[in-house]
Amino acid sequence: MGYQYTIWILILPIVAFVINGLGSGKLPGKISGWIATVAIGISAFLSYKTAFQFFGSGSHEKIIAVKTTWLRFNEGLQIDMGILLDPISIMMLVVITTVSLMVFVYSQGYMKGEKGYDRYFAFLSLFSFSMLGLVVATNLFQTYMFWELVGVSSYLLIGFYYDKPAAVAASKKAFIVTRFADLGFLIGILIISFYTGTFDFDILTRPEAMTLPVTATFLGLSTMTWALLLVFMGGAGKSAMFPLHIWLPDAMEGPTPVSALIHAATMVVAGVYLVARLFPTYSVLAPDALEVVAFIGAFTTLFAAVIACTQFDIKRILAFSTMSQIGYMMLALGVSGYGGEEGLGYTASLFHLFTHAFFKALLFLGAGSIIHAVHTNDIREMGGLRKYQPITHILFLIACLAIAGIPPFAGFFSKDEILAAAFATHPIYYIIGTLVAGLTAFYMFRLYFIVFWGKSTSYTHTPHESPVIMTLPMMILGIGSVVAGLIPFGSYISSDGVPLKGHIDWVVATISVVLALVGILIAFKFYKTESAKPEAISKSFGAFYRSALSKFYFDELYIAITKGVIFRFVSKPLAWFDRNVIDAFMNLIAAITNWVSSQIKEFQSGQLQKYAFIFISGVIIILLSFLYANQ
Amino acid sequence: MIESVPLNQVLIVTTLMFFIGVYGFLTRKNLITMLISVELMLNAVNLNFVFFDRYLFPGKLEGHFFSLFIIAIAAAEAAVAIAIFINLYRNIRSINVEDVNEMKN
Amino acid sequence: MATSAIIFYVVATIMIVFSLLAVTSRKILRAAVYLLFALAGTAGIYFMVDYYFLAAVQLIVYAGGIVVLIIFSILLTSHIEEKMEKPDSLKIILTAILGLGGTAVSLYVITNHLFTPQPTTGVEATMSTIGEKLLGYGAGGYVLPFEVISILLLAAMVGAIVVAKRNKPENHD
Amino acid sequence: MNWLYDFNYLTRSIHESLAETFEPATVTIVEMALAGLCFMILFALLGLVLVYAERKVSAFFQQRLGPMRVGKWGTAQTLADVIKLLMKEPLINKNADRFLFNLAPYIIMIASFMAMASLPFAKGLQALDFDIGLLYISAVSSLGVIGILLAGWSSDNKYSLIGAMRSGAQIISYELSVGLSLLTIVVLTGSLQLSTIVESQANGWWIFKGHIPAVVAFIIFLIASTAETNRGPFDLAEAESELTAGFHTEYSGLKFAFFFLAEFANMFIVAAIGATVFLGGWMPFHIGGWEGFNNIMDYVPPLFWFFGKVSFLIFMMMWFRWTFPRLRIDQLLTLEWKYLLPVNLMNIVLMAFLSLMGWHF
Repeated sequence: MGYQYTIWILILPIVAFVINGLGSGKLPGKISGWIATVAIGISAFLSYKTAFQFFGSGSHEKIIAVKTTWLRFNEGLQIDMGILLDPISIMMLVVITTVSLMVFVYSQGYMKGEKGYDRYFAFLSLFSFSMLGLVVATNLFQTYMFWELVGVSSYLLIGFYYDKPAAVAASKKAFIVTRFADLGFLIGILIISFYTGTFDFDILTRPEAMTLPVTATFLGLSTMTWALLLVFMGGAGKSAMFPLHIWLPDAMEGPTPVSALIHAATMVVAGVYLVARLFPTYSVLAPDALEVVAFIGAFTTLFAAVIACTQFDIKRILAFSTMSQIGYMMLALGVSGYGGEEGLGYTASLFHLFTHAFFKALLFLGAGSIIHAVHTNDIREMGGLRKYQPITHILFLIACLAIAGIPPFAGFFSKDEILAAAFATHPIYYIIGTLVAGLTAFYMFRLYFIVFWGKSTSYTHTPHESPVIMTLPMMILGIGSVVAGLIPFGSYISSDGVPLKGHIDWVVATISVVLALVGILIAFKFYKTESAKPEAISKSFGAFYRSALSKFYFDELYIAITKGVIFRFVSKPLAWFDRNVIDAFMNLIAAITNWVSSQIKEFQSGQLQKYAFIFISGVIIILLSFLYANQ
Repeated sequence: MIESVPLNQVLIVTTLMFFIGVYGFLTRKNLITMLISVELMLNAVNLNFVFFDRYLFPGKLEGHFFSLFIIAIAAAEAAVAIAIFINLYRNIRSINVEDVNEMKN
Repeated sequence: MATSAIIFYVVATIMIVFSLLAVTSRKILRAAVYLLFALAGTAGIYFMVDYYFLAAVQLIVYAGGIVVLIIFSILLTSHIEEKMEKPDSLKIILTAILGLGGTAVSLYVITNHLFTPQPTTGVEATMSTIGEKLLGYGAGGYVLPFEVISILLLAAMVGAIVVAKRNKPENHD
Repeated sequence: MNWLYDFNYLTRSIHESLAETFEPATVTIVEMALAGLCFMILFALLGLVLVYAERKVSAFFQQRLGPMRVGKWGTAQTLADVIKLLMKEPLINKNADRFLFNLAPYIIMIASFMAMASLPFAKGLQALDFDIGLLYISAVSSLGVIGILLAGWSSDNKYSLIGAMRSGAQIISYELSVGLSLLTIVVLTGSLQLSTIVESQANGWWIFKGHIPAVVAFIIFLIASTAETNRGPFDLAEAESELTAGFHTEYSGLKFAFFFLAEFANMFIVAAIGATVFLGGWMPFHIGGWEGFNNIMDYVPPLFWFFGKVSFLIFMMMWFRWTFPRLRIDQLLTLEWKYLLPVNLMNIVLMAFLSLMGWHF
């Protein structure tokens, strides 16, 4: 049995997008939500079917399910459109469609009665389509195109409340930052295709391709290293890696389900997916680039975790947590080798991606549920919500335990593998990773205790539990957060396609779990009930605390650089040049044209007879010249 | 007539007629007289078609039908042209070609 | 000289003279009448080359249709006492030079070219052949231009009515 | 006596006797001159007879005697009128365009002449008989309107101009109906040639053979041709109470006589066309199966049949004139464009269908 039906996984969401987009404002009631949900539901079903069929067959070879030529440059170089099925793309299909389906269902409750309901589901469908297209891309160029589509849908959804200036600014910020990163990606693609003559992942990642005669060097590094670094830059932009992370916290201006889908579970892991997709190439051709990946991942995970400890906006805490977790994944990819036990990091990274999608989506949906109830994002104005929202409370607790890495929840298994991989290669990274595990547990439970326990704040109206349509997806994700870790992930996904025997490194696990428990304990002490201790401790950190609270002033730094340096020293001279040299040149041309036309405008007198006179004279002259030529 | 008058001579007639039409078209200022000149030119062309058809390709009738269709089109053209002239006269009280410059400036 | 040749020369002279008068007469209705004579002369020539149908069409459409239209428009737009001003002499001279030059070139070509008739066996221009050819859709049939021209005529008719129709003053009551 | 039934004998003998003495070119010219002379005589006779007939018919309808003084029963009255017209001073307005003023009556006359040239008076008695006969007649008769327009314009008289415009609009409009009603019969004959049309009625006239559509076409033809000749009740172009005498107000003397003559000639022409197309031309009246009756009818010469039918139609038109009140211009145009033309188009389609199915006799 073939895999041709997988094309429907992509077609259904785009059909939903077209219907909802064209019918925006005209569709009756909540039909647009159902159209989108049913479409993505069928996509999800087909994804599961694909997964069962693929993994059930036992072979982990790449399969091109669908392929058409889209652009043909010459005999060698052409751009295809198609669907590539291999373990990681199928894993991504499952993750994306599952989380999407949950978010779509949840959104029907969350967005009820909002203005632009149709538009919202149109954009969500577009996003699902783009993301699915991205993961099944058969070549770099298709990836790039869907990559941009994903960026566009993200932009549209962040700016969904376009009458809110903050949302507009955030959407622009996200778009500009990721575009900047994508420029690197595009250059990387061009370099790779120039040297290898292909865009195809199939060729690029084949072990034989590792002997591609790529000998050119640039600034001491091989061009392939540069190219892959540039590709990673694109990935870092999408995945909000330091220093291109600044857009993600602001992106929380979008509707919360959007944050859950795009900025937690799917789009932001596209960078990880991209590196994983090209992992054999990275590993063999550019180990240096992998070093960079590992370093950036490690730095980001620590950096984001520190900031997360200080924030008060519930969604921003989760956003920084996301950055931190993606940093984990990058770190794992960076320390991984190719093949066999060496490839543990690769498996771990994708495993974490898998589990993270569940509990982070759950966290965001929980946050959405909370915000839905209390109408604020600030955790200082929340407290004691466990009484009002028992279901959300339980599910949020599960997600927190999962992300903190407490067995037997999902996060424990994947995090343990990452730490084990880091431990085996780079001890420094291992120490950072373990530290971050503790920090993660701390800030997540800080959030948890403040929101659900803490002081009981007086609300203007009593918070209530969310409707079933919102809690049901959360429950399903909750189940996923519990059991996802039990999947024998290594036997399905490994760097070289040979099943990897997963086992738990007890030393590493014990240390990280102990640290996590310590973090939880501290959070419990500080925030279970209202106390002055956090205040005092933050005081004692002084400048460090304040800078962490301000996200280490990165936004300000960027503004300073763009305004102070780029605008003043680059843009202004360029503008001057444009106005006074290029425009002057144009004006000169215009003036010449003007002058010439004023000289010859007599020919266009509007006098019919003059025209006819000239016309007939011309005919006679042509006739004469023919006669002369035929003599 | 075909036997007694050579083609060259009949073509001289049509040539003269055509260029008389050209002369009229270029010198006349009244739009109706310009239309008259155009009709003269069309007529000369029709004659040419008929003569070539009759002298050089007897029995083919191609020039005949060309002339027929030209006459039909000339009728359409004249009808529309005169409708325009009358409307023009109603609006600017003149059908002088040099007065038709309302759209200019 | 054959009778038909004499008749042709007479008709040709009449046509040329009246053409010249049509473009030089300063009384506009006379110009139209001279045009009528030139066109009637053309119809005569069509009779002489045995294209009776074409001659009749020429009379109906040109003489009976277009010239009547032109006369009507003259009746509507000019007055009997009006006399067209003489165009300025520079214009006349320039245009005459152009016309004479064009005539000279064309006559040079006509007189120096050896026309060779194609010996073809064909059909007579009788009513029935013309009718069959006009509505024939096989080889040598003209049904497509025929239909296209019928559409064109319809369009011209509608267009002429729309253009010349006086806009009714709108009643605002 | 054969020549009374087939004029081919007569024309052939004239041609042969001429060919014995002259060259071919001269023969042609002489024959043309002879034919022209015949037509001129016919024209003059027509004028004389028809003017007299009109007066007598009008008198008949008005229950009076009409001209009785000059000649027996006033038969020489028209002749006296001609002499009077010839003696009159030809007046021309000061500002009139002399050339066009003088030209106009000739154009009308020429048009009538040209139309008359192709009428089949009897077997073999037809000056021009080519295969576009009917088309030719409608072509040349459409030239007459130019003369009317020129006359109205060049007289420098408001009444003349208005009369000419009315007349022009009327003639152009009704020409359509005349042409279409004739085409209705052409659908049956399959030919435009007048002699063929006449021959096709040897076993019955089209008005009898062509079912109801032919009768409808005949009625439309009668109405439209009456209007086309500017005769009452469609004579509003020369409505004396409004426009004095219409386009020929300013004409006097011989040129007025030309207009007068041309009007009667045109009446004769349309009557002749109607007789030829609908009533079998010079064909005698036959009734199927009545051999004896048919033989008697065959003894009547074709010339008599033709002029008899024409006279009948002319009488009809005079009858109209003196019976119906005059129409207004808007009624006139409404009648043509809203009633006659649509009915005519439907009728022609119906006739084409009949002809296609072979349902005519």
